[in-house]
Amino acid sequence: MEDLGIKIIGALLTVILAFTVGMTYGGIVRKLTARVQNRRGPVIWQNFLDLLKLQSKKTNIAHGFMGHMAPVWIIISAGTVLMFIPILNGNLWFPNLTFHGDLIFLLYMMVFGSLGMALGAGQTGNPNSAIGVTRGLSQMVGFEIPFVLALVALMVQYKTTSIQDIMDIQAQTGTWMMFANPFAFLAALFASLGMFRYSPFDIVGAPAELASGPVSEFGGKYLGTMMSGGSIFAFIKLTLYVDLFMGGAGFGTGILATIMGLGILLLKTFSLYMVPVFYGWISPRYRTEQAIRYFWGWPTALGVIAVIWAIF
Amino acid sequence: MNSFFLILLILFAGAGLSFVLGKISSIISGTVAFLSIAAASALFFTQIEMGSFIEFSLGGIQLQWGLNSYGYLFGIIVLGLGTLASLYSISYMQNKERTSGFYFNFVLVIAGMTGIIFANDFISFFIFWEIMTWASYLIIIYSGKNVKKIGIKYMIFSAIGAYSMLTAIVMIKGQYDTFLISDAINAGAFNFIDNIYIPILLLIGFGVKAATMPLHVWAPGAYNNAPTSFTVIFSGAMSKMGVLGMGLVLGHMFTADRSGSLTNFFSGFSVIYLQQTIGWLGGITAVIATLYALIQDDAKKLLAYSSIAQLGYITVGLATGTKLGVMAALFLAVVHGIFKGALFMVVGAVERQAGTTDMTKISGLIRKMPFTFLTALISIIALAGIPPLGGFVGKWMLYEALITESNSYFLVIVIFFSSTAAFLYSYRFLFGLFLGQEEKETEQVKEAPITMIIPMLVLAILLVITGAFPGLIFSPIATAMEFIGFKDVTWNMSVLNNVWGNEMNLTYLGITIGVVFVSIFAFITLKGLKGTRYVGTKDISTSGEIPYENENLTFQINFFQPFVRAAAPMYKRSMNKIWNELGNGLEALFNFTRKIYTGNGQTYALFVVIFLVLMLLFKDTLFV
Amino acid sequence: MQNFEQYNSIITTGVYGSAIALILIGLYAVLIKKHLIKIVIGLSIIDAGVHLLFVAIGYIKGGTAPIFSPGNEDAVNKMVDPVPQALVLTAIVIGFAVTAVALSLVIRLYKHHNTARIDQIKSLKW
Amino acid sequence: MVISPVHYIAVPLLAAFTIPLLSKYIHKELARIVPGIVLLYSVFVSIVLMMQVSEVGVISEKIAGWSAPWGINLMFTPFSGFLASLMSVVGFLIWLYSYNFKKIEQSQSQKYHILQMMMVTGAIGIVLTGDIFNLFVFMEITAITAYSLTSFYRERDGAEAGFKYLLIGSFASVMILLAVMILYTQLGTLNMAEIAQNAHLIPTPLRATILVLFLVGFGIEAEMFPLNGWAPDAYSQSPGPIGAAFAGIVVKAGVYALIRVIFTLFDIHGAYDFLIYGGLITMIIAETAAVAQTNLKRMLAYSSIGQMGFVLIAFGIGTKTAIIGALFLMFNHAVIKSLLFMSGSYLTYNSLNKKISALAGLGKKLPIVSLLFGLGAFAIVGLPPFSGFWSKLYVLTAAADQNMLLLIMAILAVSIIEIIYYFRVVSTLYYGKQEDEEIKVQKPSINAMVSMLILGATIIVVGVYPDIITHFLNNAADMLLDKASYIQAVLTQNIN
Repeated sequence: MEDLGIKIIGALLTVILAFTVGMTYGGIVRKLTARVQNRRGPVIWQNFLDLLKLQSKKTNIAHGFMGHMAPVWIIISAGTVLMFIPILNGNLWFPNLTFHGDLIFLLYMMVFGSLGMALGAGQTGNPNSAIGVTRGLSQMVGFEIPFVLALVALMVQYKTTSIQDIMDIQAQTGTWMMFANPFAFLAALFASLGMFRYSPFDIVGAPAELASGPVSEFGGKYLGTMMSGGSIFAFIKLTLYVDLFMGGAGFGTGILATIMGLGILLLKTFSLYMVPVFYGWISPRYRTEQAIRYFWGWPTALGVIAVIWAIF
Repeated sequence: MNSFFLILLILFAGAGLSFVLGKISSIISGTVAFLSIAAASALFFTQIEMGSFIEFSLGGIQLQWGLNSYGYLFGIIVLGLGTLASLYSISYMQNKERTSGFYFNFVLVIAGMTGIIFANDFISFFIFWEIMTWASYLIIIYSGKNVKKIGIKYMIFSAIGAYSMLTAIVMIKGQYDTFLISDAINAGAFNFIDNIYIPILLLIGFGVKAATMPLHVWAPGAYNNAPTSFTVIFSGAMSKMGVLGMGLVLGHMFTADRSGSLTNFFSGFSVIYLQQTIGWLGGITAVIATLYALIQDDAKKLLAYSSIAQLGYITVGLATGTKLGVMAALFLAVVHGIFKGALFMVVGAVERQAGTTDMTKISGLIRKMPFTFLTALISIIALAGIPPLGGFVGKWMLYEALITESNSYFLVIVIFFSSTAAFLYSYRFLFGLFLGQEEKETEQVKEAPITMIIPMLVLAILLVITGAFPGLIFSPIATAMEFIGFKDVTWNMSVLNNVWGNEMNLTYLGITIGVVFVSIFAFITLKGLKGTRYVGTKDISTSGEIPYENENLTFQINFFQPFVRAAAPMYKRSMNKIWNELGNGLEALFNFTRKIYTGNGQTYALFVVIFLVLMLLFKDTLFV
Repeated sequence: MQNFEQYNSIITTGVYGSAIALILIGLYAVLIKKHLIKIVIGLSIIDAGVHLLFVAIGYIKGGTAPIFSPGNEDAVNKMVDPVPQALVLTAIVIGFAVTAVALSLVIRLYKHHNTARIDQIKSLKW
Repeated sequence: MVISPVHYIAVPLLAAFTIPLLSKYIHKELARIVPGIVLLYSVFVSIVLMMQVSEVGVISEKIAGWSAPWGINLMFTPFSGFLASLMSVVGFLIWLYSYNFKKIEQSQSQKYHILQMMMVTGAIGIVLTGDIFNLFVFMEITAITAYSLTSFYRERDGAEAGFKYLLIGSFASVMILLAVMILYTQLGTLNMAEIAQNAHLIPTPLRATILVLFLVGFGIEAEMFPLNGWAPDAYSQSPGPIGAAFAGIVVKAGVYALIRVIFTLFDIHGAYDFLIYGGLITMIIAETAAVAQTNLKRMLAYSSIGQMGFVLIAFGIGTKTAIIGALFLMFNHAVIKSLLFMSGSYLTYNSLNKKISALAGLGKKLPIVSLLFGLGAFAIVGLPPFSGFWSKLYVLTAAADQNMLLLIMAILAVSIIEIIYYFRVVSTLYYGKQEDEEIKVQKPSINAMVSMLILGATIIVVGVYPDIITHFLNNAADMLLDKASYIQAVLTQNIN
């Protein structure tokens, strides 16, 4: 029974870790972006401050049922997905509910949150939110294709749909997927550009404009909750990539091993995270249809090659 | 009296009775229809034991009615959905005209489908199939609008399907000298080696009802044109009759033992070829229907296209021919029956209360029709295949089957693309009807009457339950698959195993999500409630400034314009055009041939003489 | 006796030939002529030809009328076959009736269309 | 007195001569009532005889004591008896329908009813007679009455249709006469049984010639393409019930004669294939021509030509199942097409012109008639659970036994065309937009309604429970197939 207790503590640990790392990464990126744009920029822990401010605000107006739902769903899907992501390979303190076929489960479960946000944004009645949502959904259809091609390549190559299995295979063969099937990795990398919604694919959130994008009607606790959910998602995506393509992390259950594993995990994730950020720095914004065409161009071709590579 | 006869008798009598009583009042005939269907389903679920059958002879043909596990699975859909839909349509059809005919045909369709489920021989199968078809035709043109285009198109395609089926049936009779389905199967009528035509003809016949490419063109118009309370049955249950047939044929085809045949390799190859063809047809159907669904402005039409897309998934699942795939297909069939029924009921409720289903005219109904919205929300989550509801389980098994058990990898991409694009129209549906700005026109809209709410909520609850306990459906499916040739099907494959040692099926997941859900929802709401006021949809901060009066804040038209721009090449060609051109060409040809009958009597006489002379010339070759 | 034979053969061939000729003439009238009356005439000519042919078949060389009379019982095997004649009588009656109906129709057609050319009476076609 | 097949012929002939006197000296109404009574009597006769024939097998009646092959004899076999009964029933229903048909004024109605009675009589005579020349005579009786009935209405183009019919019909008579003549020269007999017995003695080319003459002659009556130019006009211009009579009675007689010649007289192989191909071409041409029709009755006419083609195909397949199917088809066609013509003539009569488009919205004004028309339409395209389905099923099954896949495909493709135009009419009836609301509809009289309802009930009952007639069909098919027993039944009767 105390075994179950450990699991629960581990789950909480996982949530905390994901939350912290996600928020911190966000702060770091803000800082770096500012430096690149020759600004001074906020402090790295700025996101925490923002969250604190938002959560301490008193909510005056509510937009009704779906308005409440939106952050709830984001948190739910973030938490649930987190439960299925192997953080550290075979570490007792970071268990996960991985099961046969959880990869597909994750793909669909991640949508849960964004759908909730979309519905919440919809109910506010702000046309800009709805427009943002449609852009976001369309763009999602865009980058899902290379992403799924990449995943299918992996799944086909090893006839499994379980993240754990793929990690184990990498551990056994000793070669990371990004070398075993480079095309798949590239396709997934391109997809990640859209997934993180940095420029040139940031028309969805449109951070530059005031009061546009899905979240434009949300404030206070709602926005705070969404923000934390979003940062957890960032961590999730990064970890997923690392698990799938970079062999994951983790050596064992010991304290030292845990710390080392975390270190490696952070290293890998951060280096991966920098790719979309860098790309964003050097590229202007796409319109939505341009973005979709972009994703259906070379990335998809790479994905197809990857699948063929996987078959033979 | 035998309960098979009794059930059908009740249904037919109910049809006739509701037709007669319809002259008095629409409510009465609706009630009669509902009662008859309810009584029939009560008998069906209580009185008939599995495997029992009766035999009798009609017109010198040996007929056999019975109930097997496979039919039982579809009986659940047909009669369950039928009961709810008939209850629903009492209020829906209340103020409409010519309701007597509607209820008559409604009950007839149910009776036809029940008969199809009972039929153990091809003849009664075909008879009930045709009854179902023409009754549904009469309902489709019930509203009287674009009868010519849609009604005739539906009837033509149904006739093509039915007659290819009839050809196959008589061929079976000619080759194996039996009309019994089981005998034909045992004789190997479906295993694609010694006879190619029979399975293909049958598949064409069923593919029409299952709206598979390229025979799907009737479906959108028909689904949209029928009264919504019937579209529930039409899309929810009637399309499943096609699935039933396809499952029967394909299941036996793929599980058939071809080791004995000499042309072993080629037959196996051809089977795989056929399998791939059907699978791709299903996949293309799914993609195209999805693409067309997300450019619709009419909620009902949107759902119509989405039904076709879902049927495409089911076809793909059947075409895999593996246990998991077929199981996924049947599961999707059941769940699709539930959620699509619920969604059409939602549309019907909106149509009745707000007067239209055009999403550019109405929006922001969420506060007016909360229960309807709740149903719509749950059903859409199921449709989009988002965990933890049933739709996901089906899709997940489908992917699992395609990736790990079959060899059609790019089919996975196609399916995935269409199901991702399905999010678009799912959101479009919810947003268009319930969210967004509240229009002035829809201010007086009230929630639908209770008799329409109850069926919707029942279906919604069913969706949640099937999501949490998929085993409830898997156990009948498992037994049903034994009937179509899959031996020892275990449905443990549906249970998700995790590292916590024991098997974790979606139940716990559902419960977990539910708990978290409730807690956080309570947290935010309670924190918010203190001094929180609920504001209307006009009260928004457009760039910080208050929108002035009658500023247009509605966003409904060209909803997915960017996506459509990007995907423009895919909208280029449509099957519909091809069929129309074919039809026009044939009509011109007919117009030409009938010119033979020139009104001149002498020409006719000349024909006679020429014919006589020709016959006399060739008499020795003709009549030896 | 000799020339009687020739006479007979000439008659028979002549009768057959004329019957065939009548039929062909009638056909010509029906198929080529445009006037309704002429077409009707052609029909009855065809009938006449067929009847003539039919009677000619029943004919036996030097045959006598098929009447039993005391005294010459040996005439039985020299009788011409009575059946064709009976049939032809019937057929003639029928042909008469048909012609009558046809003529009445022609009159009505003429009143209705006030033309008697068959190629102009084409209100029913296709 | 004992009921015998002669009553079919004798009673109507007697009545036909007495009716003018009766109507002149006793009461005018008798001219309309007596034919009804006569037809009712023949229905009664056929009921009695059908009961007897199921025990005896063949009821043969020699006229005036001359026994076959010398005399003329009437054969009431299960096959011919079935058709005779069908014709008498349909004939009676048609009389009932047109008893006070609104468009016939008193003076005309006398002729009308007598002619109709005589037409039925002639057709029944064709079916019953055992003598080839007598068959010719009856055919001429039928034809002449048919000409005059076709041109019955003075205001329509009846005369034109009648003249075309007459033109082609007299060709038919000439050819039949020629054929009979050659037969007589060859075999010296006119009795069909004896001809059948000795047909093999005729040298083959001559036999083929005779057959060709017969085929063309009867093919004209049986509406075989390209000999059916008269048919659409005749159907569409004759009074509605007469259209029904053509479909149900006259053409049936023609088909009967054709079948009798092919099956019994000369058992030549190629003839069956000829039937199949001729029937197929007829069916295809007629149905395709029907699609574009704007005139309801003309559409029905083409449809019934197509049905006849279907019947010929069924006979051409020639197996027992096929013949059962063919007879079932004849039955269905008689019943259903009569219903269609009857209800259709009320519909067209109430529409401004005979156009289909003018029927819009009559479903509300004439609910029962429209319902019956729809029933007929559904039945004739062979939708279960109506009687049309079973006949189609039998024929297709027979075709599949001979595995004629292409034939099945063709038949079904044509049926799809049939569905198109029938459903177009039905949907126009119920869902079309009515131009002028204030059109005064003519409700059908009670007797017309009764006869239509009888036909409709027959369609449904037979459709739901076909066993009612299948065993009659069974006996009939057996009888038709075994010609030895027919010959023997005819030729041994002169002993007793």
